[in-house]
This record gives sequence, C-alpha cells and structure tokens, in this order.
Amino acid sequence: MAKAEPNPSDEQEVMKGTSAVAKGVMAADPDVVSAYPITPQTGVVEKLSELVADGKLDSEFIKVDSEFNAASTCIGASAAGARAFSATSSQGLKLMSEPLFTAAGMRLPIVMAVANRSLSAPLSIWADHTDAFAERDGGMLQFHAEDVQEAIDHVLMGFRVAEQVNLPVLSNFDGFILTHVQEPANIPTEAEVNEFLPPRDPEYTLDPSDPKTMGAYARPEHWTEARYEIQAAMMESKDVWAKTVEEFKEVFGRDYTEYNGMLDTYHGDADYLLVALGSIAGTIRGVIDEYREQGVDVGLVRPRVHRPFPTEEIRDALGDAEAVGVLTKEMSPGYESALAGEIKGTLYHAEYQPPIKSFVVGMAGRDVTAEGIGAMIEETMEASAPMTFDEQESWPQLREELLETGGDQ
Amino acid sequence: MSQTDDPYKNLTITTGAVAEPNTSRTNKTGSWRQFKPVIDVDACIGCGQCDTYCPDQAAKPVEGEDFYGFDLDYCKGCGICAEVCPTDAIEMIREEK
Amino acid sequence: MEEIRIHGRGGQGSVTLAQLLAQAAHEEGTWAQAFPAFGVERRGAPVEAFARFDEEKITDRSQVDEPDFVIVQDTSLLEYVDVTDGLNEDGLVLVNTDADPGDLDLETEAEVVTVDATEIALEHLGRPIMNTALLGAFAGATGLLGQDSMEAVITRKFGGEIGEQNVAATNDAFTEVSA
Amino acid sequence: MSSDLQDQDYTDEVEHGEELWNPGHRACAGCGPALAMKYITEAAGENTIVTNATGCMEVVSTPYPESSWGTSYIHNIFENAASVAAGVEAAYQSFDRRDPDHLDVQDEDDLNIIAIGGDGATADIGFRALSGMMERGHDVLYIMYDNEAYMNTGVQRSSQTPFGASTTTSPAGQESIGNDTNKKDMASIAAAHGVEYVATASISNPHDFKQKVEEALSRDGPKFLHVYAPCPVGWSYESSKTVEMAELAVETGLFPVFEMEDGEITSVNKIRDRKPVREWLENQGRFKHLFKDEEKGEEAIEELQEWIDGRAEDLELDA
Repeated sequence: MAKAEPNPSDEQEVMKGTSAVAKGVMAADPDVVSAYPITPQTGVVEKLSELVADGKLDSEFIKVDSEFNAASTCIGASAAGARAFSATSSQGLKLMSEPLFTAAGMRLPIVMAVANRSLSAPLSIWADHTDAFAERDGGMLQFHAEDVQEAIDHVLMGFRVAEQVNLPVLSNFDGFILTHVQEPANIPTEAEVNEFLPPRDPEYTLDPSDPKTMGAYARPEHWTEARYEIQAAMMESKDVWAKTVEEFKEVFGRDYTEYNGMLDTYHGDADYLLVALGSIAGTIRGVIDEYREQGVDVGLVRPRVHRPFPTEEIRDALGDAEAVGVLTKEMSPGYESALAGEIKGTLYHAEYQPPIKSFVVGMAGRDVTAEGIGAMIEETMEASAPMTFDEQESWPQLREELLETGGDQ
Repeated sequence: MSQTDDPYKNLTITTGAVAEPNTSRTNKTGSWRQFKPVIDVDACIGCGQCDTYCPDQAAKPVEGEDFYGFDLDYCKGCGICAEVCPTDAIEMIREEK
Repeated sequence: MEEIRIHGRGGQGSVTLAQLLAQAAHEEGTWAQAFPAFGVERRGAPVEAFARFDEEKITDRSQVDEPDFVIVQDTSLLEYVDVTDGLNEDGLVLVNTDADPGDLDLETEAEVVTVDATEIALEHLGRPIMNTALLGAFAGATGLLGQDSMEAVITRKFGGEIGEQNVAATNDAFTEVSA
Repeated sequence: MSSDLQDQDYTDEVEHGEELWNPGHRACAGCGPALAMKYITEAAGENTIVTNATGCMEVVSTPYPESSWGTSYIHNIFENAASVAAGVEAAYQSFDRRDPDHLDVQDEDDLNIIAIGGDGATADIGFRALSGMMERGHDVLYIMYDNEAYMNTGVQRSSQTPFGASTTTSPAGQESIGNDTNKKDMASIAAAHGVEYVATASISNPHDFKQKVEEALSRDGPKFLHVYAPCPVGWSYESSKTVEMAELAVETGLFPVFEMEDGEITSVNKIRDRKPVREWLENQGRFKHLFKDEEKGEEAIEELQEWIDGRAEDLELDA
C-alpha cells in the first residue's frame, strides 16, 4: 500500500486523537458508555461525556468508580443486550483484566478503546504495548492502529466483527503519540455507520420474558468445550474480519483489505522486512524511503490485527525474506518479547525460516528516531542464523551506563 | 436418577454457556438424605410452616388432602421442618436404602 | 515538510497554538500534524509542542529535533532552554517580546523575528492570551498560512465575539510582522 | 405416630408451584442462604433480573447446564454483582428511552433488578462496586445474605464474622479467642450513601423479609437489604437448627432487625426480654472454645455482650 494518500479532502477535520475516536464511537451509537479517567485515554471519555451533555449522543453514560467496574457495568449492559463501550489504558486495563476474561467467556461483544501505555513500576504514563500484551490470552480481539483514522475505523469495525463472533475487542492506539496528536481524519457520520453497522441482535439476553441463566460455572466435563469455543470464534473472526474490511471499504472508501485486513505492508516484497505494531510504523515508512533511495531493499510488515494472530498472512509476508527485524514496544521478562516469539513460532513449520532479530524499543514513550530505525535496519541486514538466545534480541535504546547490573546488551 | 449417570451426554454447549431456567430439577438431591421426614397426618394442621422453611421446596401440600407431605426426590433430610412444626407432627427417621 | 517547535510554559496554550497552526495549514490544503511533548508538567513549567506541514500525508511520529521554525511564547524561557537547538540555519525563530531581535542574543544563524504578541492580545482580548497573535505573526513572517485560513479555524474554534477579537489579534500581528 | 404412616411416600402427590428458586440446587442440607433465595424470588416475582456474586448461592444454583433460577440470572465474578446490575439497569434505561417496546410483556417501571451477594462478596471484596452502584443512584436492590464468613471457600473470616468466632483464618488458639472484630455495620454504610431505603431482616421471619423486599422494590433508585442467613456447616450446628439460630441471633440482639429511610431509623423490631448472647453462642461449634477456657472465654463473651448492648441502646431495641 502506498505511503502517501491524496491530499486531505474537505471532509477531514484536524482533531485530537481522543476526540476523533470519541466521535467515531458516537456514530456507532452505543446504548451504554462506562467512563473512568486514566492518562492518556481520558480525552475519549471526556469527549463522549461532552457529546452526551450536549444532547448529541443518546447513551447511558455511567461515571464508574474504577476501570474494574467500567468493565463490569459493560458486562451487565452487554448481557442485557446493549451495545456497550468503554476506554482505558495501562493500569486501568490491568484492573479490567479479570472481568474482561469473563466477557470473552460469556461471549459479550464489548468494544474498548485502549490508549496503550506502559505498566508500573516504575510509574510511567507514556506509550508502549506492555498493557495490551498483558491481556493477550484473554479471548479479546486486538487491533493496533497506526494513525488517528485507523483508531476511529478500528473501533467501528470492532463493533461489526465483535457482534458477529460474540467476543470483546481491544482497539489499541498508542498513548500520546496518537491520543494527543492533532491530524486530519474523516469522522464517520451516523448515516454512514448505520449502513455499515446494523443494530446488535444477540441470541441470549437478560430479558425477563425469556429468562436465561448466564455465567453458569462449568465442571471439568464441559469447561474445555466452553473455552474452546472462544478459540473457534477467534479463528472464525478472521473470515468475518476479512468481510468486514471489504464492507467498510464499500461504505467509507478506506481500504484496509490487504492480507484480508490482517496485515498492512509497505514494500512488502522487499528482501529485508521490519515488523512493527502501531504508530511506530509511520516513522519507519520514512526511513524505508531513505534507505530505498540508497538502494537498500527494505520494507515493512505491520500486523493490524494481533488477536487473532495473522499466522498464514505472516507466513506469506515473511516467508521469503532475507532477514526480518521485529521492532516491538513490549517485553516478556525471562524470555524474549512476545511479538518476536509469536512470529518465530508462526514461521517454525513454514517452508523457509528467515533469520529474525528483535529490538525492544520505544518503551514508555522513549522517542524512536529515524536514525535509530536506520541502525536497526542495518543490524537486521547482518542477521544470520544460527544465533544464540542472547543474540536474538537487543535493546538498542538501553542506556547501559545507568545500569547497576552493568547489563550485557 | 443415579448421580453417576450423565444426563447431558447429548449436550451442545451454547454460546457463552447460557443455561435454561428451572433446569436444576433434573438433579434429584433426595439421594443425599440420611434421615427422612415422616408426617403424622392426624397431627398436621396444614399450617404450612414446613413448606415456608424448607430450603429445598420439598414440603408441599398433598393433592386432595388437608395435610402436607414431602417430595423425597429433593428432600435432603435437614430436619428444619420437624423443628419448625408447631404440632410436632414431623419426625425424622433414619432412612433404610 | 515544514517542522515547527513551540516553547512555552504550562498553561500558556502552546498546544492550542500548535493545533491552530495545524488546522490553518490543513485549511490551506496540506497535510498537518500537531502534538505536545508528552509529559506530566504542571502550570508554569517549560513545555514544548510541535507541528508539521506537508503536501503528503505525514507518517513520522518522532519528536521534532531539527525544526525549520521555532516559536517562543515567553522570553523568560531563554535563560533556561536552548530554544534554537537543532534549528535549521535557513529557518526562523519567532519570539514574543517587545525587544528587538538583535537584543535577544540568540545563538543561531537563522532569522530572528520578534513580535509583542502579549500587547496585541491585551489590546484585542483584554487578556494576555497571545496564541492567536503568535499564529498571525508566524503567518506574516513565513508566508506559510493565509489570513482566510486562520480566520476560518479561529472562527470555528472560538465563534462569536471572542472569535472576532481573536481574528483581529491575528490580523494585527500578521500585518505588523509582514510590514 | 402410627408406624404405617412412616412408610407413606407422598413424592408423587405433592403440589409444586411455579417456583423461581427451584429444587435440585446443591446447597447443603439446612442451608440458610438457600432459604433467602427462595424468599427473594417469591417476593420479587418473575419480572426480575438477578445478578449474583460468586459464592455459595451461585455455585449451588448454576452448574452448567443446570440452573435453579426461574428468573433472568447472571453471574459474573466475585466482586462485581453490584456493577453488573448497574450495567443491566443502564441498558434498560437506554432500551426504555429508545425503544419502549423492547420488553415483550413487561413494563420497564415494573422490572426488578436485584443484585445478590454474600457477606464477603458485599462487605469486603465487592465493597467498591456496591459503593459506586449506590452512590450513582442506580435503580437496583442489593441484597447481602450474611452467613458470617467465606463459606464457599471453607469458612474464612469476613468483615461480618462476629467477635469470638473461630474460623479457618481466625482460629481459636493458645493466643487467640478467634475473630477479634465486630460485624461491620453495612446498613449504616448504605444509608450514608444516601440510599433511601435500607433494612435488615432474618430468614427466621420470612414474612418480614419478603415485605421488605417488596417495599424496597416499590422504590426507585438504590436499595440495600442485609438478610441474616445461618450456615450449619460453617457455624457447626445441627442442620435442623438453621431457623432457630437465626431467631436466636435476633432475640439476643446480635442481629437487630430494623428499617432506615433517608438515613434515619424508622422502625425497629423490638425485643421483649432480650436474651443473653451466651444462649446463641453455646449452640455453635465455632464458639465452643469460649466455654472451655473460663477466664478468657468469659472475657470474650462479656466483650461481645457489651457491643450488643451498646448497639441495642443506640437502636432502642429493647421493648
């Protein structure tokens, strides 16, 4: 997909990322919004509260006591048959972790916007993906937006796919970098969204005229099957997502259909490929342009969807690369970064396994510069297998002089 | 029904493991009982205290009669009914199975 | 691509100024991006904000380290902050002050322009909120933004009488710097 | 009693009604909370949505695919029954505003939303959810059934465990007389949230309890009921004595029964010749250590009695 899009049209507005996402949510017209503040998400629920206050959004707006109960009220509302939305970040997402896992098990299609931010300690408000990855195994679909437009569109597509496969969605967009940026974006109108997103029609609800028992416990003879259904729904969601991006393109004209909506690439057939999630991909594009001008055949593969994991698509996209560099904003203490591990696992039974270097960068908002990305491209080009475990992953931004342990990176 | 039978061998898990209402009646908790209530129908004044205080909905009016009896499919033999009976019409006896 | 860095203090509205710059540039038909240096700074602390304009979609998300333009909202910052750090030699620094450029003693090859935006704000708004005046001065000094575009975004943001006052402040500063 | 009657089995002849709390639930024989569920459903009727915290009543009533509930029912997790109920209520507010015909047969105004939790789920781990639900004014009746410990996990101490009780986390021992705190006053805490109707009740007086459920449901906004529901296993008494244990708790003043409206006590079930708490204690295994060590035991019983007397005076409990 080309980097440069046409000049902005008259319909675009320059708006703060959080406000733009809130306006997208408004177009989806949820019945219930639960709101609790946390930096850098707060702008989303503030804007939604403003829209409710001005009579532009007709949602029940619950000013909850915690993220824990933001998720819990969404669960009650969703079980009653409502379309429910909330937004959070970092510690707030951790606090939601327990109810969110049950929302997946109870198959409730709640959509959450997650302004990605590091997890304590030490306390930090800045962006990385450790919060999203900490919820990786809960049964929530996870998308990562590169810019404000995608952050809006992923929420809308999130409702569409969630309500078909009955799973919750975490729609990730990087804290500050996307939440606090002002840039042009198309704000979908309610009329457009109505064409794209039909009203929710759940199979079971808390309706006294047709009583059901929800949230029963399962014994060992039934639990595996109940939980396997999440896995099945996740796998089914790939097809639903592929259709959803097509439908979205028809209604809105924006094209997310590459690799069935799972991956977005930039010079995806290059010899050397970088892999990255979210907003850092934007900066990477510019560096790729510079290197290509110098004759280096380098490109980018950006997973738009992290759960379900784009397994076949990753095999297709990376399968004949000379080498791969994974730039990731998360870590798994005691092992390597989760994203790198997942990509390697995906390629294990592929026909060809390129050497893969992973780089832990941009943690807690550390600015990733073009120069830094260039160095990682060069390191990737030198990668060759076999590698020791220590050689697999590096922390190029680590300030070793600050380490008491001395470090060995 | 024996507790070892699987009444759900043809079960299909619903989306979200949603259950139908009123379905626990399939579980006959009477098998838990060691003592069973017996009623002296002459002493019973039909006040219904046994019914009021039965946690298992097992003390009920007997059809066509003016006294109460016990649904032994569900009675767990707790003995609350015998305690609350104002005329001591209920006795708990050791059950021979 | 044009890259702008704004130096101000928490509460002075450097983010608003960056936003107005981006919105006005977008009004001109270019792509634009504005964002603050993300922090937990409270009112009064030195802060930065950034804006980028380009004919093509801007994908770069890194901070602006080598700006083409620098805007300084408050000269008291000059003592503590190296406002011209990384500034393009062919660029421009715009400082809100009643002093002459030569008196500021800035270490840069770039052009230095001054405007008493605070005075213009006091005159039109009755309050020292100098962002719209700085917007106008930036436009006058660089020629990157037209008066119609600025009027459109200011009217959209503020509306009514306050909008009119701000448009007047913008135009005053524009004229003063252009002259 | 004549011997021929002893063999008479009326199983096929008894008349079951349209129960909304069904037999076949897996509560222990003589379960006090199971009685509370029966009374709640009888009083609330079918036009009800129950949200239930994790705990004994959830576990005994909903082993998939069975359910003892005839009403709409949802269990989510241990500490959020109040906020799940708040979410359900918000959804129905939205449905009612956007699509008044959403409910086929019921009128939204008559819809009862009831959150049910045990003492641990309510007074301890779910306290934040409860506080938020009440403070925000959701139209939800919260009912805390109090069996004075975490029974589902094997009798651990909660903030409703009475002074002197031996539990698995407050065991009596050489240096311990058992639990060393008095019951947290949930009614006053609820009332302090501005909850219009707050009441306590006991399963030993179902008529009173059901009336209070009905009264609570007749009002808009949040309501809070604290219902006393003894546990034969956790308290260690004969299963047949559940009603008696609840009644003795009331008669000794350990569990006062009253109503509060707008923060003021408006009615108290007065007690004539209040019994000493000793009579209640000596019937339960969890207090038996108090009667073994005469000096320390007496001191503990005295301390508990003083706390009860103080509350009785505040509430003007004595007739």
